Amino acid sequence: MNKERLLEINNLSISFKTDDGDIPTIKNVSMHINEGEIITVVGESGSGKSVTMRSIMRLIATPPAIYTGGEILYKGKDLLKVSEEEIRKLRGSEISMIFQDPMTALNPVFTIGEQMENIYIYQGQKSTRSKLPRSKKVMKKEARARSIELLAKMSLPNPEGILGMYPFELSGGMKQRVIIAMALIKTPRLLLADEPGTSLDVTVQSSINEELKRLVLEEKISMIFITHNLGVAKQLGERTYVMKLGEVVEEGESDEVFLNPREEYTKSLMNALPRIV
Amino acid sequence: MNDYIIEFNNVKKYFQLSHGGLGKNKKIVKAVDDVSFKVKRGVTFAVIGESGSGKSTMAKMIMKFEDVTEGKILVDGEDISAMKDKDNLKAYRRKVQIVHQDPTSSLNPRKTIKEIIEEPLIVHKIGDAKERLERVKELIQVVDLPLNYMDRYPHMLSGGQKQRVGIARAIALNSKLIVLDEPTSALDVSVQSKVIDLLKKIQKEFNLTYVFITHDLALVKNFADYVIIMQRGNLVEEGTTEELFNNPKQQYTRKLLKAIPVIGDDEQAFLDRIQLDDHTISM
Amino acid sequence: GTGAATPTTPNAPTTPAADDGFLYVAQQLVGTIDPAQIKDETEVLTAINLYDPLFYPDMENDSMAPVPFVAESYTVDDSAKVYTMKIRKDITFQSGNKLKAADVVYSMERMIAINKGFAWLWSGVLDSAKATDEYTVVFTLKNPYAPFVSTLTQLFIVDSELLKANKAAGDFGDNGDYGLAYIAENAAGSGPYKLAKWDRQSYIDFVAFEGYWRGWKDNQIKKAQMLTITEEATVKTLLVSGEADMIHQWLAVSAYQELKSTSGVVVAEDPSAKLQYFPMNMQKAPTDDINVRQAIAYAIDYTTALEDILGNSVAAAGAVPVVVPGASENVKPVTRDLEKAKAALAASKYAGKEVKVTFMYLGENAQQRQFAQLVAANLSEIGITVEQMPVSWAQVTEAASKPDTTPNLTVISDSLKYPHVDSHTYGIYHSSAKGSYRSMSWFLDAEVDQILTDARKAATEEEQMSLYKKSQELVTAKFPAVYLANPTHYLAYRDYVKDYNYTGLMGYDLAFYGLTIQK
Amino acid sequence: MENQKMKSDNRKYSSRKKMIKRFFRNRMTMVGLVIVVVVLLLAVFAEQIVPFPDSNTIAVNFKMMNKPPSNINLFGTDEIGRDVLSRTIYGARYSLMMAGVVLTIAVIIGVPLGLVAGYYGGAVNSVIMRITDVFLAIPSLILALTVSAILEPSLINSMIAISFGWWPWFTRLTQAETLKIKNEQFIVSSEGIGASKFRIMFSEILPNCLPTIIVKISTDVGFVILTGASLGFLGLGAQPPTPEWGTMISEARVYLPTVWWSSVFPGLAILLTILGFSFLGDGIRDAFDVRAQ
Amino acid sequence: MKKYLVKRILGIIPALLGLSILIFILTRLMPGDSIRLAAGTDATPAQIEALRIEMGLDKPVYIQYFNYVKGLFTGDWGLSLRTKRNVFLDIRDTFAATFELSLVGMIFAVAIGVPMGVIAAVRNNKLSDQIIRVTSLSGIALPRFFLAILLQFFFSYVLGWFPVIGRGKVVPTGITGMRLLDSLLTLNFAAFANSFQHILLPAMALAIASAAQIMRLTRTNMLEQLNKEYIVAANSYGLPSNLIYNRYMLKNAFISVLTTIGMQFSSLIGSAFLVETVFGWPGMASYSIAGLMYKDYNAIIGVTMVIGVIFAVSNLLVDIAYGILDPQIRLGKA
Ligand SMILES: Nc1ncnc2c1ncn2[C@@H]1O[C@H](COP(=O)(O)OP(=O)(O)OP(=O)(O)O)[C@@H](O)[C@H]1O
Ligand SMILES: Nc1ncnc2c1ncn2[C@@H]1O[C@H](COP(=O)(O)OP(=O)(O)OP(=O)(O)O)[C@@H](O)[C@H]1O
Ligand SMILES: [Mg+2]
Ligand SMILES: [Mg+2]
Ligand code: NI
Repeated sequence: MNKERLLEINNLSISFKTDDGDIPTIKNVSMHINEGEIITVVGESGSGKSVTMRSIMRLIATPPAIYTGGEILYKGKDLLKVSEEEIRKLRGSEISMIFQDPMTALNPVFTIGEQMENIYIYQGQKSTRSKLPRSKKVMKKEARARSIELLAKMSLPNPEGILGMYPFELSGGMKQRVIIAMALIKTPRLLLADEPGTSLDVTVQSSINEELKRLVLEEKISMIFITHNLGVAKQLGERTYVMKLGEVVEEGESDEVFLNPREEYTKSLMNALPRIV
Repeated sequence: MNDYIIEFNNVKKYFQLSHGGLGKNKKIVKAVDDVSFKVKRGVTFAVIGESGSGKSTMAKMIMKFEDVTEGKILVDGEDISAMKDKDNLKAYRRKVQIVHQDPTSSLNPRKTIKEIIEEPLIVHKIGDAKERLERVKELIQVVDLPLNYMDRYPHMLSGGQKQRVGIARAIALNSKLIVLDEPTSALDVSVQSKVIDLLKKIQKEFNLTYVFITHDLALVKNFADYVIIMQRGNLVEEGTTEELFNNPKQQYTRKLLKAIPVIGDDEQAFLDRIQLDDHTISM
Repeated sequence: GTGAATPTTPNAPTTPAADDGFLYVAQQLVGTIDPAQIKDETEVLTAINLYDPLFYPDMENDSMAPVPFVAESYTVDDSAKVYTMKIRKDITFQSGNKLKAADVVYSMERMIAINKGFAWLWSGVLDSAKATDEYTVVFTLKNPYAPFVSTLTQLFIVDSELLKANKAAGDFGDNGDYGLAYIAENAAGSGPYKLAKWDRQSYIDFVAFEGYWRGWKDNQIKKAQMLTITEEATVKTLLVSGEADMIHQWLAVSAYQELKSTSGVVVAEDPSAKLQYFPMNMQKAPTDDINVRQAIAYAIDYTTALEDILGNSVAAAGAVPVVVPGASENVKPVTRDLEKAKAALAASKYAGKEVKVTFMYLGENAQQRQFAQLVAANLSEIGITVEQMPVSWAQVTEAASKPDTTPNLTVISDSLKYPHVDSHTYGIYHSSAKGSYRSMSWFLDAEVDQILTDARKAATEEEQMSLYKKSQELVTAKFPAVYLANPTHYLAYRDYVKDYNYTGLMGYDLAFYGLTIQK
Repeated sequence: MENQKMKSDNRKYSSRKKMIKRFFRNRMTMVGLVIVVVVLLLAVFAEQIVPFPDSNTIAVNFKMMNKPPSNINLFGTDEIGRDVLSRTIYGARYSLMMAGVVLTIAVIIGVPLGLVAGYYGGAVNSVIMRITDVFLAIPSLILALTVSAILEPSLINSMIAISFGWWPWFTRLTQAETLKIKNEQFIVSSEGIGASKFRIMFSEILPNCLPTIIVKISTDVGFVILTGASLGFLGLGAQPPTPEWGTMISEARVYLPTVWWSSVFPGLAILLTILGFSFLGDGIRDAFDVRAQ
Repeated sequence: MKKYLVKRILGIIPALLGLSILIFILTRLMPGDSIRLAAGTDATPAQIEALRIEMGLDKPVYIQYFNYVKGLFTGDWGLSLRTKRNVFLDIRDTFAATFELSLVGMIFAVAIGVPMGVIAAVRNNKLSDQIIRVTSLSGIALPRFFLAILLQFFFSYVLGWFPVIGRGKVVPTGITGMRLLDSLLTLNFAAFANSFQHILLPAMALAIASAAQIMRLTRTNMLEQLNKEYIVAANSYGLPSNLIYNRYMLKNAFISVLTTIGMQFSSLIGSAFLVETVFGWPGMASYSIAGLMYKDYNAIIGVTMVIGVIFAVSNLLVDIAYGILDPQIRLGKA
């Protein structure tokens, strides 16, 4: 395919400072994603999926993390080298992240509306006192409209009502949908979905995944989808990366990877999977 | 001896929310609503259902952590709601054990593995210190853990290993009935399959009965003999595993089946045969 | 204070707390301003400012001997029981009413009826008080009572018309509540100052009563505040910084030594009519043995106590302060003599046994803490162990009520209750006085009782004095106490305050009317 | 997913060795440790260290009263001519003993009550916590004052008096912790094997409350010493010649500001000790809990 | 929320009842003969007995208690042995001064403690964090009365910046008795300035220890917030850091700090006594301390009950504030 290369991770290596010394956690990971593509990353727990994703947005605190090598090119720019200022501008507007646990990823003491509005208004600003592009009043109105639109798209009933609610008033599935809407509020180019909704029910989870996929395709957003569920990976992504102990051990077209795994590790994962036939 | 180790006869469990106050609109949650079933000895009896459907509540009632609101539960032919005093209860708890979902939170972080496995023996005053130590060693071997793990603390073990400790503790008293409340949902697929294998092995060895609570239908297919499906406190469907997968009667059951994420084309094909709107499965 | 205009310390604040009028800092709060209920120094001071007493100490001659004040003159009949007093005709109350004989009678009757404060001075003594004409009062006593005139320094005359007009329902028959409710908040006197404001938990403001019968001179104090501050460091800071003009007498001695060297501050030192002593419980082992008491008395290091702890104080010679007329010159201060002490102890019935005494004192008082340490150290030298009992004043008074709760030794500071030798003889050692902090020796002696009773009745001054002196000699011989000192009385004030005059009678030296400001 | 939770739990209860390592790595903690060790050593070996060993006895030297710091008396002398340095060193003993006794009593009473209240819940909880509330509603100072007034002032009694108002805090703390822990799976699973309530409270719950309790104890050491000082301020603390710091300060404060040494040095001693224990407490907390690193 | 509040308010009653019994018993156990003291130490036995009867102390203790509780509701809190006045009046006269001092102290404590805690957390383990922590600990570590004396000595005497004692001479028209508030209400700015100048030092002496505690707690809670997933999420949305710190984190962190503030307030009033003594502040301090020294039963009980009520009310207010900040409670769950 000749689509434009959106993000390219080359030989990324990350260590963590711990009480037992520095532990290399991400080892020479390389990945890429093109415009409009959906890829999945699978691997057992602790294999480094989340750390890789979070490092794209520079959300890991340094220390304890140390970048020991490699680069993360977004539209040709190395995200590891840009200023704090620039990365903040990118966060939420160009690259967004969906968090895995709907119970903890929402601030418990602000309404959904306030939280969404803040993102819409202040995303990328240096401070709340910085000059806004339009008057705050206008922006508030826009934020509201956009929030309602997104919540509706996520098949949430009564989006207006939800804006006035606090996280604890919503069910897990609703919260997860809200989190997705938050990540999309500024229509990012790249969406990093870190196992969204895995703590939820199977039925809820599968419907969320479907809605997410539909929305991403609709808005022409590229997505890296992390999961440890091979089935989900296969259903969602065109290409798949398999990670183990901080390394990418296999990559390729999803069908190919799952139906004809080349690596021992991938095979063992497949074998461990309970099958219904 | 009774064929059935557990019998649920029209069991109900209601929770009252917002108690106190000034008496108006007391909200009642029907966690388990008029459920009846029987569990044969030596089988793996699966309970399936979405979150909040009452699965754990049933487990708690079997364990006598919760009392029954209405109806009767017979275990080994004995009405367990009649057991009131402490000694009876203690004796009952030698018979029935539970393995919890989250292996980390179900082990006391400040005790060694040996202490954890030994605790039921101490509580029930079984053997002297030496005998108990022997028994602990034996149990550790049964669950395939290295013996030198005895003096470790839970946090030094992996999830799968912790779950094995939980299982060792559950079988320490030679209980015949073990309730498994989502015992593998916290584990990785690869670890999960090992734990399931272990459970199968032990079941054969000691002729145990499992009540297996889960929301993973694929796992049920591989592990359970008999299945009941719960929805909002009601039992909506039951049958042998084969029956259920091949001929799901309820719309809800079919929806659950459809939601299984699968890899193989054969599996996909299997799921594709299930129609959500009518009862037939096209061949 | 008035000192604010010329700050004497370089960094004195420019806006002092009391920027108008004289500021006196007291150590304790005033509980009542009713002259029938007052009992301690700050209350007496308040009364002196608001009221006039029947008699006054002879300030002009630097003596505490009572001289007529509201009374103009008096006579005593031969039975020594009937006192006829002429009342001054030029006194007007602050209400505008004239002060007359009826007011004096009313004041005395009210005092006895309410039976609080200083009522005990007269309640068993007085038979009747009558106004025989507008300006003559006749007091008839039940028995001859030598110190009667002296006690009248504590009889403050209240405005009977005002109180009658403001009486509320009460237990006193026709007199209702005897004006208790009214007088609890208001002044009803003829004194030099009017009550301007009374903040019960903090201060009292006084302003001059223009119609005062003794008149006003320019440099007298026209406006004053008595402010209560308990924290010593704060009190010192107030005076040193010039915010306060005069501070109380209860600081640690070292504080006055320190203040002496502060520029702009004057420290007045006077021999006092106070008795600082340690009564020994004569009814409790081991101080029930005179030898033990003697041993203790000889073991104490008086020099250190007088010079280092009390700072240049006069050694006490028995119970009666040396400055009081009637103090026996035959009674001499005891001096330290360890040999005598050891010998006495050896002669006691406790010889060879472990001797242990309890020593009670006020824990919050620096001086008394020092006494305790000193006594403990001194007595250990002759083999007596001291158990220290630091307590509050409430506990001292409770302990004093019974012989078995009274400790072996207690630190007591006793000031004259009325300017008469009777206060420190009859008042302490007569058996009728038992159960109060004044009699913690539990001294019971029929002979002394008789002599003291006779002294009160004695026909002539001479006979009276010789009896009082004899009682002192008899008492001292029994070693009922360690008589430590007639401690120096200290008072500190700014140097522009003049005419401060200490006479020994509680509160009178502080009367604001007697002070002048000269800058 | 849940594995992530597992990982963080792993860290929460990380191994002893790591905890110790973390503990020793923090500079502030080490400063605290050094201070605490020094104070403890001073307390234990006071007799051997002090220049004037008789300064906590009845020895008096009025000629040397209130002398400023000099070569002989590094910290000057007090109102009775005793060496302030010696007394300050002796003071470590009494002040630490006071803290030790008060906290022991408070823990012995407070912790079991908290465990029972938290674990039993319901009416038992209400009764215990209401009583606790009553004690908490009286400012500890007033309570201690009243009680020590009842008991006659002495070091022992002021300890009892302070303990009287201290245990409720431990009850509250333990109850809150117990409430948290009681719903953990491992408690349920102990119940499942038929363990007695007593066993669950003391063998399962208590060890898990200990870190919190230990941290509280370490920070409370200072507050106890301070409360003791306040009692001393009102004349109800330790009694002469006992050189307890708080009492030393309050006795010496009447000589302020001129004679500053006899109150300032014990004041500094309290300050240092409290800093030491607080740093140590913070260190212990951080060692138990990596998230705050 | 309403139900929650009703429950809280009703919960106060048994606590206060228990408090009154406890303090009643305690005062009766105190040694020392208060009546003798009250009558004047030279009083005769007859005088003492008369006073004992007047005070009702000749009756059995339970009857005394019963009468006391009855009196509480009718405004008759018993006679103070020392002032011979209804304790209610005595406390009423002094309460405002103490309350104002404690309140201002609390405001100072929060105004200093919270921002310091935030700064210390933001600069976790950097030099400024260490400095803040050490200085704040030093604040806790000095006895309050000693701190008060030192502050007074340096700022009033040596530097002469503030008055040594008192509440000031420029008195606003009394409405609440709290001068700062009264002067604002009557727009009397001279009085405000004067009152503020007077209250600053004592309030500081009172506030520092509490500020240090609040600072420590704020710091810990803020650090805890740093690890919350929603804060990481907020960062991932590219939100400005001041929004994250001052709103997202602080609001959550402050909720647990609030509880401490409630508890601190009553201990602050308790400690105010020590500070008042030093600064000659005409509050309840001298009254209460004298009450304790003189075993003035009714005064001690009265003061304790008042503080108990303040304790209860301040905790109630904290609960309300808690509810406002924590939507889960406000909206009637939990
Ligand atoms: N702050 C940290 N300090 C030290 N090690 C860390 C830190 N954060 C992550 N790690 C380590 O990095 C490794 C990779 O973690 P990561 O969260 O990326 O795994 P994951 O693949 O997302 O697993 P899961 O499926 O459980 O989410 C793990 O071994 C983890 O322990
Ligand atoms: N103690 C309780 N008080 C009130 N309601 C309760 C209580 N325990 C359970 N419930 C309610 O009962 C219902 C069934 O809960 P249960 O825990 O049995 O569900 P579950 O099937 O185990 O769900 P999951 O898969 O999430 O574990 C839920 O609605 C739950 O909220
Ligand atoms: Mg992850
Ligand atoms: Mg469950
Ligand atoms: Ni996961």
